[in-house]
Amino acid sequence: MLVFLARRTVQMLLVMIGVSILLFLLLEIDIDNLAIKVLGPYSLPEARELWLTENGYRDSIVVRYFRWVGGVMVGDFGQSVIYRVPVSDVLWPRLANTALLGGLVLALVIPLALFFGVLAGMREGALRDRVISVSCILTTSVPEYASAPLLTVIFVFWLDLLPGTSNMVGGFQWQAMVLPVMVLVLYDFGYVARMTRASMAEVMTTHYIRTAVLKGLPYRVVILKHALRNALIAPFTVIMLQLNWLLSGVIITEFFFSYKGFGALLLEASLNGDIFVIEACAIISVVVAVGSQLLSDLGYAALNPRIRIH
Amino acid sequence: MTDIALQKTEARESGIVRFFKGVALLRESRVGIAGAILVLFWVLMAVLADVFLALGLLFPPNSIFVPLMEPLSEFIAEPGQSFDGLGGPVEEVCSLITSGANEGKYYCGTFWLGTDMLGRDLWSRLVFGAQRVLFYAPIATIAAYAVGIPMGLAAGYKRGKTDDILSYIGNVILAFPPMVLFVVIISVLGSSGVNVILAVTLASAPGVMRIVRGITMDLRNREYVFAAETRGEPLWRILLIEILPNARGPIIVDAMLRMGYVIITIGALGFLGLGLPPPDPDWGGMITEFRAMIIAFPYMTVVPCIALSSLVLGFNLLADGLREVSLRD
Amino acid sequence: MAKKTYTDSAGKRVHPYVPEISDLYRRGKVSRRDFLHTVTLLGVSAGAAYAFADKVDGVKSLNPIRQAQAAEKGGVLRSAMRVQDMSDPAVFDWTPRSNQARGIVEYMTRTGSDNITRPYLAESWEANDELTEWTFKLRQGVKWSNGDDFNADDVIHNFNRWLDPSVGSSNIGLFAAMTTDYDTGQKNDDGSPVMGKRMREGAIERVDDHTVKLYLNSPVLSIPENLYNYPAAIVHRNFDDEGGNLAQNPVGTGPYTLAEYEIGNKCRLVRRSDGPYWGPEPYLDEIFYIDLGDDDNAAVAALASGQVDHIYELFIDTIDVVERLPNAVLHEAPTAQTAVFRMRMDSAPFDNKQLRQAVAATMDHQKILDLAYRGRGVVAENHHVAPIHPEYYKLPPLTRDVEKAKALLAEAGHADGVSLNLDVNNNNSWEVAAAQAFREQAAAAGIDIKLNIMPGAQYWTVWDKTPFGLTTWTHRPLGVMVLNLAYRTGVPWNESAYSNPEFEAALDVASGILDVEERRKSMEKVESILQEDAIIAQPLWRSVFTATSKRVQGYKAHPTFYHQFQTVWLDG
Amino acid sequence: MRSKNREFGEVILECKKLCISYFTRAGEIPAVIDFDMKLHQGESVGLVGESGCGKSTVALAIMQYLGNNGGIVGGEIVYRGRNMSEMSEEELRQLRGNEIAMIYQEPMASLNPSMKLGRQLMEVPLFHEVGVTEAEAAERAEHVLASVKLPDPRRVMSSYPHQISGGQQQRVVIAMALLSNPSLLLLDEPTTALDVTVEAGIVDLIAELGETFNTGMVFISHNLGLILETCDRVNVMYSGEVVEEGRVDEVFDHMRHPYTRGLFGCIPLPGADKTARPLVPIRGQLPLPHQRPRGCYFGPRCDFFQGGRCDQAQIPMHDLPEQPGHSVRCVRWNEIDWSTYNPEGVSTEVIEPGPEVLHIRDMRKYYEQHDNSIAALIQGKRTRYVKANERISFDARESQTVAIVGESGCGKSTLAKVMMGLETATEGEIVFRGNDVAEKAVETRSPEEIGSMQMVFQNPFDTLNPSHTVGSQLARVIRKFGVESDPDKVHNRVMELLDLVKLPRDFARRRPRQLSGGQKQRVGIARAFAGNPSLVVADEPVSALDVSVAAAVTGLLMDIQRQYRTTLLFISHDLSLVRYLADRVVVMYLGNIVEQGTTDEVFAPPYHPYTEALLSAVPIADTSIEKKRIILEGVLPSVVNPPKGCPFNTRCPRKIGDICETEKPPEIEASSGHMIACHIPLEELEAVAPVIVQVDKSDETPPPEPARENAAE
Repeated sequence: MLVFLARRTVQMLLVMIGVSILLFLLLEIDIDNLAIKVLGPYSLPEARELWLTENGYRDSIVVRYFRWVGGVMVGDFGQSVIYRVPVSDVLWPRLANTALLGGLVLALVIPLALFFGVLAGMREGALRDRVISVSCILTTSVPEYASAPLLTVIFVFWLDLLPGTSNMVGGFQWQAMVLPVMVLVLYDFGYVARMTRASMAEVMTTHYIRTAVLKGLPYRVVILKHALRNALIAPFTVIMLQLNWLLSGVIITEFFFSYKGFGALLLEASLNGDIFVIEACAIISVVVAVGSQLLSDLGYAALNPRIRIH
Repeated sequence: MTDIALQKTEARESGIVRFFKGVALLRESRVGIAGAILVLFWVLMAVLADVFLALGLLFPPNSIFVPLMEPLSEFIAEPGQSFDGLGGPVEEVCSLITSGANEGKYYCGTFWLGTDMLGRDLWSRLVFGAQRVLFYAPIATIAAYAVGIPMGLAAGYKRGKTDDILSYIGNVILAFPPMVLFVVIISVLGSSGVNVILAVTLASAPGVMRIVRGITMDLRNREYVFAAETRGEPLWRILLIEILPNARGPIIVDAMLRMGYVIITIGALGFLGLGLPPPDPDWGGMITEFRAMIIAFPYMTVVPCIALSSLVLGFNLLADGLREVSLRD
Repeated sequence: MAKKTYTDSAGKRVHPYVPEISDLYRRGKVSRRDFLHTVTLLGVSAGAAYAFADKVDGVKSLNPIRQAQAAEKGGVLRSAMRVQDMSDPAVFDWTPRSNQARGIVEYMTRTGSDNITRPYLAESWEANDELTEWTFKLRQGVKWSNGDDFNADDVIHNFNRWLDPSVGSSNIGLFAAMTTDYDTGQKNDDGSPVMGKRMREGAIERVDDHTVKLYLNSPVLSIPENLYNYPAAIVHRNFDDEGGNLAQNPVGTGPYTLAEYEIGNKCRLVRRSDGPYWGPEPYLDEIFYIDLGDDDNAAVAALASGQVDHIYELFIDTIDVVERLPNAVLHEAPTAQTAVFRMRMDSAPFDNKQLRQAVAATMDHQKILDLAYRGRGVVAENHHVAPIHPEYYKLPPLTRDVEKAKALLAEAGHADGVSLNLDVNNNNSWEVAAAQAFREQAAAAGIDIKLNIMPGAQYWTVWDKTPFGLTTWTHRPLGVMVLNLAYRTGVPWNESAYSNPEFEAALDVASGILDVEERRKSMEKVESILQEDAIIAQPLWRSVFTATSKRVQGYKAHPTFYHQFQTVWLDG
Repeated sequence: MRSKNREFGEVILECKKLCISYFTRAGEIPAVIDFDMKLHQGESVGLVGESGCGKSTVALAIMQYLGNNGGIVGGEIVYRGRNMSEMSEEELRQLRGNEIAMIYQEPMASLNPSMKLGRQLMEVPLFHEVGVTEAEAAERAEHVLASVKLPDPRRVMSSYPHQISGGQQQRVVIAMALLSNPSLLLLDEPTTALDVTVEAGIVDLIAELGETFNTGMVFISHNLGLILETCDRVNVMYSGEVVEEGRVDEVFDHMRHPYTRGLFGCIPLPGADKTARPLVPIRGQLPLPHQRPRGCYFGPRCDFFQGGRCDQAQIPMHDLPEQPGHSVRCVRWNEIDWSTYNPEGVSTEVIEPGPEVLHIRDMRKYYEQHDNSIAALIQGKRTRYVKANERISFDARESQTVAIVGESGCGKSTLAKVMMGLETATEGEIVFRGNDVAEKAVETRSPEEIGSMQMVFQNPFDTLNPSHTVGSQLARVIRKFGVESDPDKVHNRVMELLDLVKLPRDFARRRPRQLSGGQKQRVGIARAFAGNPSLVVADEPVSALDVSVAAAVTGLLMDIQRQYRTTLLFISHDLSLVRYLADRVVVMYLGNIVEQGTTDEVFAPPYHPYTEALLSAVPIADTSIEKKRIILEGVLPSVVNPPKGCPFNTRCPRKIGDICETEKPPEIEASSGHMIACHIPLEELEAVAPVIVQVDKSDETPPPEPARENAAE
């Protein structure tokens, strides 16, 4: 188990190194452009040159890369161009906000999706299955940026039930969480539910379920004790990988509702060329994604005894 | 009949036959039919858009007529007015109204879904938007497969170092939340149709690779592959002739799903202002563009939302139907 | 000719031009607005100016500064605005930054939404006849929030900062007449020294504790107006010694102090409790800026659901919505804000004048105004001088002429049409709309414009380089200000690489004429040359919009979005 | 075989005119028609038939578990006097696993992979008996595990299914079925997925337990030999119908239905001989359920078919008056004169083998395995060797059939791969027609070399590429091997090959999906022979086929071999088949050759102990055969970590001492060309009695109990 964990961690680190190289090359290879982004379009070429030299950008790319990675490792992402403060000062609070949003979404998506997925997969092809499946396909087909305006029209302008933005500058408001969470849950729920359904349906056709039924176990026991654990192995990985999608959806949703989260930060940074913030956000999102993969592997191993000994 | 001729006619005949058989199979999945109808509707609209335009059933998507008309309002023009895109002077291309309140004016058509603030016909833009999305999404999807399939085949068949390296590259890219990758790429490259395709390809190819790799790892143990190996067939032949055709089922299903997702992605980029540049009608862009006026003119936003969702839904249902049918077989 | 000294009824000297323009106004030669604008700049108090104008016109106008009745004290005004870095007022380059600081630090003068400049920290001012010496009397009894008295040292310190190239304030351009060139020590590529501007020795004089005098090397009429330009807030004389950061050490003369401040998130100003404010107490207890991001819709949604009371700026797309919101009021202010389709004279194919003229000739200004801006503004005439500018000369109206455009295009050697790439910044939806509308108009003449829409950040890296771009220009009170900034050979903001000695000569002439009527006449040539050279196709002058909730009273939109909340109160 | 004349108890299960159908999109498909069966307490009834005959459906119907689309459309199943169709779900639940238990084909799939075995066992008493505590359930489970002869039941209890071997898994499944002491046990091909030696142990166990617990058993199998060993009565099924039923010995010795007869003609019984008495396949194919003919379903394939009689109404069962309880579904049951019917195939000349074609000497194939675990890194043992083949030496001559026999993991597939050049040998030589190809990978071999050594594969379902037509796949091989390149000639050659394997020429246009398993296997053979090979490696070519089809394919393979004088390397686990067709036999165990010689030499003493056990394990569907029973204990060791000394020492019933564990056994040459790798002296081995003995059939007295060797215990 420890060996497995260690190996996965090493793999994760390797991926992180690849990601950091990719990002670095994408964003910092054109240092003249970088200087323009940092010092602004009206800056004088001399000033840019001075800045580049002073900040070591005339050093070789390898040196720069390691310097940058070294900074990232200790949480020094550089200075934000728009915020004029260290990137980490903006990043962490934003990340905390996104964690809250994402946490709420997962807290809703997981039980809902598992419940409906299991319900549908228990009897494949039955009416209940068809209704749930088609509903899931339907919600998965409506992306966040389509559902957000529709829900805003309904809940903000027509029914006047919820606030239209979720900036929460005046302090935390649970009402302001409703719409972003709803939008993300709607989009994400279907996918996990369908995975669960497929997994459950597959498990229900396996011979060991037949064994369990023909052993004379009550249906409830067959479902809860035999089917569920095996059926949850596949969705578990999906749920953890869902974090990756969630981070994607979060960009659009946060942008739409002015939620002060990490996704909005990344978008804003990229629209305004705040390179160090882009780098930090991308790195952090990858850490979260890869970390979730590690968690998913561990969970998978915990759920699936066959993995453990290998 | 010669062997080659035999092979070719074989392939062609049976290809067509098999295609229709596949379509006929789909008949047995109600969900699949619903999806096919949705997709077909938009595909027809996209393909025939220019025909409709020539027939005068649609307006040119970028032509500016009367701003902010309600849906179903008629396009009434005063004599002597001119509109680029009508195809000629009002007197020639529109019909004279001979009675009623607008007597003496000209009827030039109907804005079925109204017009936007620039006076462009919304329905026409929607249809031409379908044309754009159904141009870029398949190209991006095919590009992703063109890159992902060879990688997946190589990784799944060769295993070992090849697999390690390709999978590593894939893992690095897949480690990014997709939208983060898109935003980063587009913010570096700038927004244009080509860059959207590039970004989607880069982000999707590893996913394709994983799927193809998985199928290949399964298929490489089949005895016909073994047989080809014992014949000393070259690598490309084993990959492309022996393995790839048998992976097409899952690949097609995946392609449908991916197409839906690519459409969502293109829409999302449009929504964030990183997509196809105006004035090209782009559904995601339309949503953003009209979102500001959602209370005043809700239909403007709702219509592209529904169009986009229906097309995605179509592909998703189609994929589901195909999977259902392929599993039955 | 001996100079005659004019005094007003109180025996105070008035500028010699004041009686002259008063006479012109009386005779109907000058508009009421021009009159008020000019005399206040020349040091006549707004009250006196309005009184004179009222007398001439036989009306009783309300003094716009003091019209509040039944105003209630208290409350928090929540305003949706980007919250940005506000550490040093001298280097502000974005209006929201100055708005955050406006409650804390104050300006020498104040230009109202009526374009009239009034005393603020300066009690009064006067200029010599040549407009090269300006004397500012400072208000007495003004206290800094740290208890110090406000005096001439503060003002001089601020001028020193503004005109010190190492600070990097854009004020250096506004007060260029107080500067001198110097060798920066760096070398250009050709080996010539790089020259910079810094304050000229003796450009400012401390007359007494409450009087300063500015010495210019060329006449400038707009000095009082410039003192209300957003980077010209007066900071404490020890500002630099105490950290040089307003956000960390918010010492000011204003009625508010900084309570909360998070870039990109929020900025809260609360009524100062450490001493009395020198002026009339504002009604609002707090001004709370909330950053809702770049998305206008979020702000509107927040206004609709009562999360904010005021929106910094509304884009044109949202005005229909705001008009429909039951609890919102839309505020409109006509401005000289614009965007120009500018063609770079040194880049092919725009080095060809006929081609530029052809492009300009296809434009239907009114239609673009109607489509892209709902008609909320006035048409522009391709010369970057707005009808609200005092020196505006009305040329014959421009009409769209596709045939002429085609002919010009053929002359330019593009008889089969031409394909052009236009860079457009997508920060403002109306610009994209205008570009799209113009694209269709140009297409009729065989000019195929490909739109290259990009985020603002990207556009502003190429705005002065791209051959063909749509650039926004902000409001400036005088037309010549922009012309000087953007159309003179070699000036940094000359984005069109325009260089026409004839034009510059005409502009020199116009800039040196004080007489409004004369100056206006001389502008005919300036405007005509610009129009003829067709380096810009300029569709419109736009109004700007802000919105408040119904409970916000006494608010007036400012053409440059400067927040003047002294007179604002909240109902209920 | 079970002892005859046993007394059985009351009737516990009766199927009366049972009809079962599946409902698909194509409509109702009858799976079982008019099925009658009576089962007494303690009795064992076999259901035998080829795939698709409906035998498993009967078992699931008895369990009332036919899925969403299956249903009983006629007749009834009566359990202890009660019609099961009328039972409530709860009553059924109480019956299932308690009174009626089932044992399944794939033990691994039948056990929940994520639940400990102990828990899975304990569930049975916990949910069937009121008041059973966890501790009691655990104790019972442990006890029953011991009774199915599982070593260390406590460890098994806390294991997951994947942690024990296939044979052990099946024992657990049996234990689970026996936990509640059921009165009826349904066994659906319980040994099909297992190796023969493991199978023998399970069969033994089932027979023993059935007697101990006096359980009624329904034993489903396609293997007539197994039925003979385990059942009292047998129902022979064909296409959904029982065509013949009766006591096992009566049916086996006096079969009356042409299908039963045909079935026996297809299996290589000890008397069969490939030249003198070749197998007789049943012609034609099993009809698809919705294409069954009128009247007798076997009609179109029957040599005694009479138009107007056999193709009219549905055929009822006829009782044989002289043998009560033996009935047959044939209108001509008493007309056919079996004595004049000569079911033997056309005998052929014995062919003399030609010169040596293949010469393998001391070939080794080791796979390197990199261990990336940290423990391995610390110990510095990063590379381990998997000894897939160890010192393989044998020869093959032209036109000779050499069989390579062994169970899973014995290294026979690796041997094939090395020969084909997909892997290169680690050491030793493989001389093929004078060239050493041991280290010559397929890429470096010439098309001619490749074409002259080809392979026939095991699995008909993926031996052909489903995406290409039969014709194009054959054409590819022809061009690839440089046989022909002109399109017309290639086409002609494709047609010739189809003729060769007796397939219609228009099959060239078909896709593999449209072919039956046997037809695909024929195409596979055609493909192997496309390059006129001198050596064909056939890797279990018929093991996945039904007996009647297998006989045809085997016959075809040998015909072609004879015609082309090809050397055939026949890899198989089926000793009956090997005895029938091979000239020489090579027996492999764990990568080593333990014995080789001519077929007669290998099938008679002296045996290698492993060969002996293997022979004893193979069920033979002949009542006149007597076998020794030798049950191998222990688990097949892993090739990664093979035992020291003799590879067979961990399971050998004749182990003589420490020498077996420490030293590699010497190769004893029993006679010229007959090698045995064993420490036991030759004389001792020669003294061993033969495993299979044919007894005199004229003797009507029941055969004695099978001899049990001490070694079996």
